[in-house]
Amino acid sequence: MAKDEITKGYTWIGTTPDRPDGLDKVTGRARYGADFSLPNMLHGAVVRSPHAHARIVKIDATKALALTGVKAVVTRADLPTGLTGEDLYLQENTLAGEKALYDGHAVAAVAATTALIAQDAAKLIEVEYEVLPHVTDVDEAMKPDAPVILPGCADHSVPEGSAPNVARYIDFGRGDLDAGFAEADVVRSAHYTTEATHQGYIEPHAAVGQMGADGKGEMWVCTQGQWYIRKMCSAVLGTDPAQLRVTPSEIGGGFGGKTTIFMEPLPLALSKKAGGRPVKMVMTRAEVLRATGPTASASMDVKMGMKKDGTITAARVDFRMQGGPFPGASPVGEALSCAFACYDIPNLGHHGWEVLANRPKCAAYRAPGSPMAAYAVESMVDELCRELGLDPIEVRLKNGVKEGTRASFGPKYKRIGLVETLEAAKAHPNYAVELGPNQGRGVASGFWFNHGGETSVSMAITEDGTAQVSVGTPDIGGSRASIALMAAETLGIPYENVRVNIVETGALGVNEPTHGSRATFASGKAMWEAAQGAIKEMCKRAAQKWDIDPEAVTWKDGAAHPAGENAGKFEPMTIKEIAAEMGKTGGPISGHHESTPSGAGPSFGTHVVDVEVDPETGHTKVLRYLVVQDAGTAIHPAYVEGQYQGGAAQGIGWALNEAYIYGQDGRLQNPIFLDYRMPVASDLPMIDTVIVEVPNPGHPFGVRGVGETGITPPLPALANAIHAATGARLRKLPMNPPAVLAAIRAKG
Amino acid sequence: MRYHAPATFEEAVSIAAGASGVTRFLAGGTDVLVQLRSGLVTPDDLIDLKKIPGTGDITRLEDGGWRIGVAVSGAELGAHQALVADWPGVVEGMELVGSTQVQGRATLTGNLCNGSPAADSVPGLVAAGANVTVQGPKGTRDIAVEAIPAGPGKTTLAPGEIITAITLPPRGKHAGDAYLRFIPRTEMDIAVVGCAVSLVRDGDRVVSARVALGAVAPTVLLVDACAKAIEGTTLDEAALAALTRAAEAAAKPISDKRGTKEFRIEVAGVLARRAAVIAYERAGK
Amino acid sequence: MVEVNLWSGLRKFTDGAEVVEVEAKTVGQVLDALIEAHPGLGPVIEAGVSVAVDGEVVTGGRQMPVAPDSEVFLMQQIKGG
Amino acid sequence: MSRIHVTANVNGDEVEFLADPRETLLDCLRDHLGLTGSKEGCGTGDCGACSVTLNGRLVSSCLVLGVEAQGAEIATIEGMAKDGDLHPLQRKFVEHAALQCGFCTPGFLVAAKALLERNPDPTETEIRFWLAGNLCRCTGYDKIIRAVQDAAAEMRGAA
Repeated sequence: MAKDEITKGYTWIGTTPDRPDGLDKVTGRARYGADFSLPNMLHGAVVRSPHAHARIVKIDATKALALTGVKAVVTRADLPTGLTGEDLYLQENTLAGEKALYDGHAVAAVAATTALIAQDAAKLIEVEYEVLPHVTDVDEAMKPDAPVILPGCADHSVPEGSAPNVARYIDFGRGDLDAGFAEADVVRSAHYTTEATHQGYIEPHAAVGQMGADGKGEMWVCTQGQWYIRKMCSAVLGTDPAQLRVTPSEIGGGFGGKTTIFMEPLPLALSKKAGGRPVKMVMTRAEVLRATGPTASASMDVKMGMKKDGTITAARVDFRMQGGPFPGASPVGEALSCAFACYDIPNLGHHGWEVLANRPKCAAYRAPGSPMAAYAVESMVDELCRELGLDPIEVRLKNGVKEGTRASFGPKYKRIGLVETLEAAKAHPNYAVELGPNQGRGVASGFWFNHGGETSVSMAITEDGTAQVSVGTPDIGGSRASIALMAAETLGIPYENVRVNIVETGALGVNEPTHGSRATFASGKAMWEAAQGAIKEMCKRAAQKWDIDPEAVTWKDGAAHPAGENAGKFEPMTIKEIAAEMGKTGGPISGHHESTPSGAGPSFGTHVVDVEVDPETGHTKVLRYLVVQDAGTAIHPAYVEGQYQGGAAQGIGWALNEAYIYGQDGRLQNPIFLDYRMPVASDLPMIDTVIVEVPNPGHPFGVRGVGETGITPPLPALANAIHAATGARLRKLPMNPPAVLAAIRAKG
Repeated sequence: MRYHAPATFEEAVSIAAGASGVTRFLAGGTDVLVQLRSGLVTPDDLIDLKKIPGTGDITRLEDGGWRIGVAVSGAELGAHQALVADWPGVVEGMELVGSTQVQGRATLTGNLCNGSPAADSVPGLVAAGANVTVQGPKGTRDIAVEAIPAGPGKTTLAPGEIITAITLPPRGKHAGDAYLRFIPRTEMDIAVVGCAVSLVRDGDRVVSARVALGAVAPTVLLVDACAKAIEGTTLDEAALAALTRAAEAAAKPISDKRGTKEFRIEVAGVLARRAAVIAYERAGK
Repeated sequence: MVEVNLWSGLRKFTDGAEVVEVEAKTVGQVLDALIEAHPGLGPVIEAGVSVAVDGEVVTGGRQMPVAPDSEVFLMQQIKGG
Repeated sequence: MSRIHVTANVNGDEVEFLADPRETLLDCLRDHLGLTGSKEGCGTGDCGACSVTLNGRLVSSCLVLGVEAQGAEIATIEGMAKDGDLHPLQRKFVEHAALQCGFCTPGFLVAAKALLERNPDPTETEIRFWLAGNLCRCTGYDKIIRAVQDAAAEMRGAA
């Protein structure tokens, strides 16, 4: 569907005004996590384990405490005991207990009058370790004789006799695999691996926390979700969440990595111990890379059967993923559910193992699990297409899911836009560019569920007839603008007359973080509901003035109108007029909405990439890149494109160069941007985008989340393109120059 | 940490000679500050050389050579047109160090004294036959650049010794140099392999050459066999093939997070060939 | 009665059945009835599952209505980035 | 711990502060002068979020010691808009949606300004390589490059 068909009739939706926080962010005024300070503030530093796995024999802080300016030291002994489940794992991850479980695991924290003194003091805290055997590789960790990380970690799902680091086993499927494979003309299976990558947000974690002996506390923190911070910090510290007020700063990127806690309880614990003085804690980049949420590393097997005409008859995946030393962090369930989400395949098998390893606790990273799954499955689809001489887009069209198709993970899809993205990719000029020597083209599709989540929004009409919207989802990529556009559209007032505030935990009911591509969907949907409440009240005020039935008043173009001839003949009463009198007509006017909305329609995307590979060095240059993705309705198309482009860039980084590199000693060897190689400006071309709009029936304006799907297709698309350019199939990420050159040499 | 900003090299040497703890010299600071911030090296005495007169100068010598002060940044080097015309390979090596921001600070001498086998500016200096002037408690000496690195993070400088300037020889006619490095990205990486070639032509024939390889051994290598492979040739296919083999044979790298041994050996050959072609073309202009 | 589709790994708790019938009018009642009929599902459901009703994932929505002809699926819990 | 008294000119204002010799210029700008527009993303000169100009030269302020700033002229993001008028780059970044989270934005703006002062008509490749030391994880750089191109065109037109 063409975009103008859908947005027809909208005044604001689909336009690209300046974002409300733009001025603050181009002048340096916007306050991020580390920009906040308080009077009498202390500075914190963390002591971290240099060992991948070690028993903590003794922690001696005597020398640190003797240093002038040191006010408090916190170890695990200062935290409450008796926690269970995820709360316990969060606490374990905040400060190690009996064992340090990965290189960089926090062991103690100190607060002092300056950051330099705190750092000096951290070096004076003496920790005695008994080093234990460690394991960082996912396949090694699954061996029966691997070092045991967390005895008894297996949950109900793990079959008897499994290796001790297997924490969870998942299987689901449908149909008859054997029969399906027998039907195929070609059946192939292959093994694929991906390395852990980091979200790589440029802003390190930072917080200022203050907590008194009475357990009342405040925190200013960069986070995707202030209520999650409140809940998790309170659980770890054994305090009452209602007594902790958390204010989110501007956030310098998150991509899922700031939906949970890492060091955040420590400023609060230190503050409490230091007589309630506020404590600021800012992570270094090395701390971010060593001790905050990367994504899982994966070892994956795919088997797929295809007929000569391209019909996929059966497929099976076996995914093993490590998510660090605690159960529940690996996205293996998501990966399995995403694996065949783009395909209508009658016979399917999914098997997954979550494995513990001596690595940092994984956090969500943009479409968690989906990129790895896509790398394996979309590579395999490409391998079969090449073997059978079939066009990769045609094969995807032939097998692609559409409305009513039963998804690989169970339910039937409602209206979705995969086919539309494939058609748009096929029609795009990039797909027709003729390629030169050593160049190749790759295609892949991707999927993400999208998410609704707990949401609470309020809208207040201001005395001057403007509106303020309070939302609980931090603005990580322009959501103030998208919510303001929807509010302007809903109320019928100018975009500039809407002020969207991201508020602290005391100002609204619980909100889940900005995650799952939900801010524009869920906060937008809740805003719309809240606005209906405000509109209803404004209609009531007009009815009151006109002395007619409120039901006889309608709202359009920012004013109350009599509903029809029968309602009476009155001049429309504008929001400005109603607002000016509201104190005298019944009091302030507002609307609010709380819910856990369903209907977050999934977003599908298809990417096309052209590369040129230097046959002598294995260096891959991305020549051109196309992202086609379904946005449902693009509220602010420029920021929708931004999500597509940013997701693609992260996926390109994951595909080509980014990786966690562990040494034999279990230490992370590249906790620095120099060697954790994210794409730089000169690595990338312009990233072309096509916004497909297949409106989501679950949202008043048809919005689908757009944040996550874009990171998924680049991994296989690059692998497919490199194969096209070189004839070498890379089944292991990253596909860096040594790997590509070795693959070229290996094929002879 | 004590910070010193001496006004003369004599003063700097005497501070360094009198220091008992860890001493570091500060020019561009792009390595020293990273080590300081990461807690890797916290000097007891940090001696800033930038206040010493002349350290920021690029001077044409009477014999046609160049003297480059120890505080001259990469950006200043790149902006010096006459120097770039003489020694494009030396300058391009320096200009590959870090970002534009790092270029605003980083220096040739600092890159050399950091002792990294992968230092981008060092192969160019070695191929150029550059010398450094070293001043210490026992006086002043001039030595070849390739004599400075002693292994990863180490130099042959004695305690209290400072490099006070780098001298490039006269370029002469029909000569050219080039530096190429291989990195996984297009910018911001440490060289996985680096290669500099400097040569002089007589017509189509290479009369003399110096070839230096970086990141394939504990120190930057000056490889005579590579020079021999192209000297006396017209840099035809046979010469380039011989050069490739000589570079591969000379490379004795390790496998690490930046590249495998096999990859480095192969790419050393590729870069030697490509750099030689560029240097040859430059020499013909 | 509502038919609930389980993932195959849960069959061991339901005597091998991948589709089970429960009496329920809401998602919450579906989950409670499942646990009552098949206590082995308790820890799984308490650890967190997603429920899809007629193609809609209703995580957290225990109050969501379920009709006798609704298509109900229990799914792995999904987190987002 | 002996701190050193430093005087410098920041964005046209004479300033003074006491710096521990271990503190970077970035620390001093942020913690002693309250200029928190320059950000620390890495502390190793790899991300460019702390970009400032030091005596007219673009540098990473995390790789400069505060004590080295004695007598220097420093320009930061806070000085980029003059008398309330945004620099064309600042306007174009907002117009082109060239920022998502905005954390890297001050560094990009300071670096791009230094580029356009030196080269008013850079090619796309020149812009990409000049800005290669500024990491952005949100945008994929596309809109940043376009904003710089557009600002350059506008500035050339105005000149």
